[in-house]
Amino acid sequence: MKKNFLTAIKEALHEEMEHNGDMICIGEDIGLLGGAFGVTEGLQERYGTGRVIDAPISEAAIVGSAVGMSLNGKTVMAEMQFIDFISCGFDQIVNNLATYHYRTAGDVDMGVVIRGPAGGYGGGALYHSQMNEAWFANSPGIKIVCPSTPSDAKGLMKYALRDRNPVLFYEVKQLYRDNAIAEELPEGDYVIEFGQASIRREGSDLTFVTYGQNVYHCLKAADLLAEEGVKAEVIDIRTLVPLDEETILKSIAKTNRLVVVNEAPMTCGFAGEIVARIADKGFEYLDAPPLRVTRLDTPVPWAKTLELHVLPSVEKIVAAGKRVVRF
Amino acid sequence: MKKNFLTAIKEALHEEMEHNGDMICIGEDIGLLGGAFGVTEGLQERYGTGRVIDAPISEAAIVGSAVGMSLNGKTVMAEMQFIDFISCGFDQIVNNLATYHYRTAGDVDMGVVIRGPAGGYGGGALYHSQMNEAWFANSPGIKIVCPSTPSDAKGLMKYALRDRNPVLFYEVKQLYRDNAIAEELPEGDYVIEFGQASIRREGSDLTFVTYGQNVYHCLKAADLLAEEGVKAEVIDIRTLVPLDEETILKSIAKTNRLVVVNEAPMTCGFAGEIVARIADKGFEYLDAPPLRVTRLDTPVPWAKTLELHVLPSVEKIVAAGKRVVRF
Amino acid sequence: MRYNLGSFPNARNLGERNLTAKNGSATATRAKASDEPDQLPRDLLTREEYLELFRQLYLARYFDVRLIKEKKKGRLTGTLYSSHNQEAVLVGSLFGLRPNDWISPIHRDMPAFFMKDLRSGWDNPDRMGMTIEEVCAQVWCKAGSPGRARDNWSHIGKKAKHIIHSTSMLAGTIPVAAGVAYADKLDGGDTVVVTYNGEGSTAQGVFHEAINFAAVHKLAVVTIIENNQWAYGTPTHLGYPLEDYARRADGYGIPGFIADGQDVFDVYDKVMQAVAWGRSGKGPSIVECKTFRAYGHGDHDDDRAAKYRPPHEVEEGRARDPIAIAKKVLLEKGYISESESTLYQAEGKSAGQTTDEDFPPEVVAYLKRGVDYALKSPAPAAEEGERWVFRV
Amino acid sequence: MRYNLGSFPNARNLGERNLTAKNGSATATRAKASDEPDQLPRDLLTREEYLELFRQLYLARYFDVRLIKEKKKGRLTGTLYSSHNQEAVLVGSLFGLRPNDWISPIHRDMPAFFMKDLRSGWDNPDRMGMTIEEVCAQVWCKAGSPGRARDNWSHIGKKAKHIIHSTSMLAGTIPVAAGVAYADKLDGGDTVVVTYNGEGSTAQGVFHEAINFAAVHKLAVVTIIENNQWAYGTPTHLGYPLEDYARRADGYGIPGFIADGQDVFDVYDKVMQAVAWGRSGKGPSIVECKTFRAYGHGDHDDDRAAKYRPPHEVEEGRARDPIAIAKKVLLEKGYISESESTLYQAEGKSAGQTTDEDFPPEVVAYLKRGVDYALKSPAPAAEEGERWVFRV
Ligand SMILES: Cc1ncc(C[n+]2csc(CCOP(=O)(O)OP(=O)(O)O)c2C)c(N)n1
Ligand SMILES: Cc1ncc(C[n+]2csc(CCOP(=O)(O)OP(=O)(O)O)c2C)c(N)n1
Ligand SMILES: [Mg+2]
Ligand SMILES: [Mg+2]
Repeated sequence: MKKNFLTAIKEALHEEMEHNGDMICIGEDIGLLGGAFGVTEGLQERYGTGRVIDAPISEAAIVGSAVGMSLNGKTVMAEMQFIDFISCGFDQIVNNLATYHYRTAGDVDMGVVIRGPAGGYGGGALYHSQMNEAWFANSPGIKIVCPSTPSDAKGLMKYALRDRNPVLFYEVKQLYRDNAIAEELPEGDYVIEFGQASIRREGSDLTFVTYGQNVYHCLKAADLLAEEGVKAEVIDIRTLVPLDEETILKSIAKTNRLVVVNEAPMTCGFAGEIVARIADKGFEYLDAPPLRVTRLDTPVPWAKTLELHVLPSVEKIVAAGKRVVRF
Repeated sequence: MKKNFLTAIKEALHEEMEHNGDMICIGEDIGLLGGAFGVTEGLQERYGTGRVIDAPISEAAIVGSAVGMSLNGKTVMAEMQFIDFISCGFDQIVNNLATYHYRTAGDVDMGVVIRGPAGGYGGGALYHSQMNEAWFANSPGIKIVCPSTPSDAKGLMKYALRDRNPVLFYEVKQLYRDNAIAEELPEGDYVIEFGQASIRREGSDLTFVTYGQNVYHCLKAADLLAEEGVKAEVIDIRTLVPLDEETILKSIAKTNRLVVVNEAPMTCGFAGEIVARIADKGFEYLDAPPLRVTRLDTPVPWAKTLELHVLPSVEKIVAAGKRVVRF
Repeated sequence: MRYNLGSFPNARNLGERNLTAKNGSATATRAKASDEPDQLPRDLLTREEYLELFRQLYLARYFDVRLIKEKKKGRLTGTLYSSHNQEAVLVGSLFGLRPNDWISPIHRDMPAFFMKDLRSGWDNPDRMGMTIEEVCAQVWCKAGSPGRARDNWSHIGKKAKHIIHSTSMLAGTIPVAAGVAYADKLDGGDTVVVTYNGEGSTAQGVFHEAINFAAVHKLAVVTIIENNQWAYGTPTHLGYPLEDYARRADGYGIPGFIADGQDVFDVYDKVMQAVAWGRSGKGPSIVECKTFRAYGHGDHDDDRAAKYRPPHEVEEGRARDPIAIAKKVLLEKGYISESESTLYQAEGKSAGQTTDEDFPPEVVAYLKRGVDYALKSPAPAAEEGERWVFRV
Repeated sequence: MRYNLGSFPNARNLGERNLTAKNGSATATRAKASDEPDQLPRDLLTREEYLELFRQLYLARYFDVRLIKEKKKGRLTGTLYSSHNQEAVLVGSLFGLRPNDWISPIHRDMPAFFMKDLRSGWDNPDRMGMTIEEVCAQVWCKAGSPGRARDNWSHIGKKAKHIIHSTSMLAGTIPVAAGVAYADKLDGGDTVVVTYNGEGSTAQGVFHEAINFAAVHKLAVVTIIENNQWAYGTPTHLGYPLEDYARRADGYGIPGFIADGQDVFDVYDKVMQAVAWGRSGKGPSIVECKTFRAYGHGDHDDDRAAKYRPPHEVEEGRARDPIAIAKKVLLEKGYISESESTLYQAEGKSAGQTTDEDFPPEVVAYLKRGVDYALKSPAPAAEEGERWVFRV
């Protein structure tokens, strides 16, 4: 049976709660309600109020107490109701959770996964549309994941919950119930190790590197470019930290052209990071400037006209693709 | 009379407090004590406890109330005792202060300058050594400044306090009392507009782009390279947002080689941003991979051996310079 | 490993919660008796003012009812956080404010934006509140909104009208309110800043930082806690260990008033006491208004809420309709006659059950003006998306 | 514009502050009388235990004195936050804990790291505290530190010994403590977590979030507020509007105890009550210990502190030396003789005035072991700087 993105994550949580008696879930409205989007539905009924905590509206205490629970032997899934609200628990993440292993010279490890719905294109405006992964990519000690398919979501979530490192898990909420991407999930204990990009489409003329919902924009752009005879490769990096540089470099060695697409603001976003790494390590491969298609350096505005203007679109991606092949 | 970096900033604050009766200063220990480093010495004595507030240890309330004061007609200088603690006021900065003008379609503007001592090389360890500017560069709506000389510090601070936009002002605390860089300050009402890089040394073989205390490491590296006949240009960008791309591009057009140096963690840091922009807009000029010399992707550790290992050093900068000229 | 689940607070075991304020049971620190007025603030109101308060309840209800209907028809985008059944909190707290006092409404307080200073005349162009046109343009996501539809729903405001804009981050506006009050105090002013917050939001760190700061500096900030018993899907006892959220005040040595949030006159009394306390320079205070959320958290949550909330609690909570309670008072006072009291019967009805006949015609007409304006207002031009990042 | 500066709290106008806990004046919520023990916890201590408490005061003092001297000689790097004059808070609070209880000391609590569970034997290898060697290696910034000198001074801990590591961000460890307590409760344990905090740090948002969470879940977290009258250069009344910081507890309906922080026995009593409260499942509590910071905020601040603090206050604050106060009790109880009481006279002396003769020889020897180890320990190898970012 085909399952959607949300169900895939829900299954991962249920399986890990079952498999790991020391796992705790904490977040706002995740228990009685089952989460704003229903990702945690059924967990509290099954595992009780002790292991599935309806927290007060206190992001800093949610993260901070997750740190303490982990210190005392637990694995913790902490939900941000929207990933945007992570700003309210920011210090606990970057300065406490992320550094705990480092500053204790390995004495303490942190089995904490912070996950939440993310991303724009849904009319969510400034505070329900963010992709703020770059803040954390610039804060050493946190792994960052952003899958684009149900099976990736499940496999990566299960890996995250077993990795004794802090993991930030960006769930594209526009994909949660997108039937177009629903799929059969692999049988059994399906786990995907971090650091492995996925080539979503092969091509020889240019490489789109992307993640999250922009994967679909890139695939669409590749379709359109193909109509004009341009063969674009599409790489879904799946995990940002660690990043699978090898797969990207291999692709660039073949296509000699790079366009990175993501929906965070451009300045200091992860698209720029990929460009900078390839400009260094793949300089000789590049036959055209490595480009970025990202959100403009603006917040995400509400009205559809405005939102679409500032976010990457298939048109903008096609244009960037054309620019690099014609260079 | 030569004045040091700290005095320059102190003078800017005094002059603006004098000139602008609607200016308020708020921060921890800035009044009675005069600030942890003495930057605000004398302000409370002169302007009273109403305009110079010894705040409770509440970074979020400091920033949030500064937003309110600005909304109600004031200009506010808010001090973070160390810029590291900005993480505790993070949400108020990125989601409230930075976006206020945008979301009100220009109805409200924010005359708020957040400033504080920053940077490593001082044995300050994880929480007294940060350069966390990239978090804010990825958060649209905040200008970011990081001067390296006393006169730049004064001129830029005065501009910041008159710009009705949120400004984050990184003060390199290792430079505060560095006599080697003390200088005569320009007479009169000295103001430097944002967005103008300063060419600190001319050269034709490669370009170092940097800011803050790494300016001095780059100058030193340029000295050493000169001994081997390599002429390095050193550009101090002074303001990150807005960035003077023109000056950098002009330089690269001449030198065809770029090394960006800063002390933030590499991934998603501002060094990568500069590389990405030049790789796009200056692609044709580049004869070698654009390189970054940054902090490793680690926190800043305490012991000197460790700290120097992870931060950029003159040696690492020289090595990068050689790599690009020999490419 | 032994699991010991029984001793954790259980959302499913709500027990009996007291949805109404118990008279005289306010355990929170109160303004000293000597500071209490000889007569209740409402005693100074004229019959006309009583009637105006009453009329404003209808206006707030009608606005909400209309929005619910529009949303159901798919004509609005975004989430509607209904203020149904909580109107007395807004009307009672706004009514006694001076025109240039400041307010900061949040997601569940949409009517507050145009009801501020409504006393200065519904159509008075100099009124210190937003117009119904502006608010409707915002709800309809149009360029005619003061924020030009850049942020959604309740995230508007107007500097010139002393209405503070909020972000989504709950309680994040209280420090802003404190800063506004601080600047005003520094300038020798005596305006009061009223902030609105749900009870769940009081758990945020910035709530504490802001109230603490305001208490140290004796700033005229009145924090209204709209205790509607639920924070989304979380009942009150999982957000705070005490029943009365007003007791948050005790930790700062500031007054914590408790009002019956269904009784517009009681809200008026308690808020006016808090406002007087602030205006006289004595500092901040908290007013907890006990109320009840009629529907889901947002309109998307209506169906789920019907499952997670005990039906008897919802029934009991909705039963105390603020319009009915005010009507009874007016009748008792002889301010309206029996026959007048049956003219408009919005009370006790769900949004879908009401018709325009259940509301005074001037209320219906007022809103029509706003909706007409909104419908005519264009969508913002795409290019505006990149404007106003910085002031230039 | 009128400036109205007079009405702002003025740091320069300290007025008279009461540096000692007033008996019976605790306005904060207290554990119910019925929950109070019939006898004070100290009444259950033997003479030997009294003497051990006393000896530990010397140990804490000597550690601090030695560090001050080393720092003055330029032998240490980083900032020293002296615990001089505040030793009774540490010793009194740690003494009654069970070995596997957890603690989280902060910047001014260096001695706590090796004084935890000292009762199990200063040289007991199984003791649930850090060794003096480990702590000294940390102070000397050596690889022998448990954190291998990766973070500075008080930012250490040891998971196996139930000592939580703090970041610099004040109050940031309280939620961690709550999480530790939560996990323990879930596993059916009955350990207590004691967190240390300065009074200034209680203004942080995360303080509120953590205590609120702990109160909702009745977690066994005891938050000690070391009220030493100053938060760096800021006096208490600019951080909180009330004199007794224990009243922060009132906002959560949890007990707020007030102890005379200069009297090790009073600290012991109050903390033991709080600990019993927590261990029995009744939830978190706060214990404010009134004390006084002897020197500057850090050693870099000594000179400036002499200017911003009123000399009479400093004199008065230092006069109540915890060693002297404990000595008097021991004399009164007849646990030491007059002549024994004059053997070691560290009390009332500044660090520079003391010599090793002012301390019991076993205390001097104990520290010597630590220092010797530290001096021999190497600096960490440069390459370690890039290790342990992630667990591999
Ligand atoms: C910092 C933050 N965390 C989480 C949310 C998501 N959220 C929006 S409303 C809400 C519940 C608010 O409950 P309450 O404060 O009681 O107000 P009510 O909706 O009941 O009026 C939550 C959790 C948010 N907006 N901000
Ligand atoms: C979040 C945060 N803000 C600011 C600081 C800087 N700082 C370090 S100690 C201190 C004063 C602390 O005062 P208090 O809590 O009373 O503790 P004490 O030093 O008096 O023991 C300050 C402001 C910090 N460490 N963390
Ligand atoms: Mg609520
Ligand atoms: Mg203190």
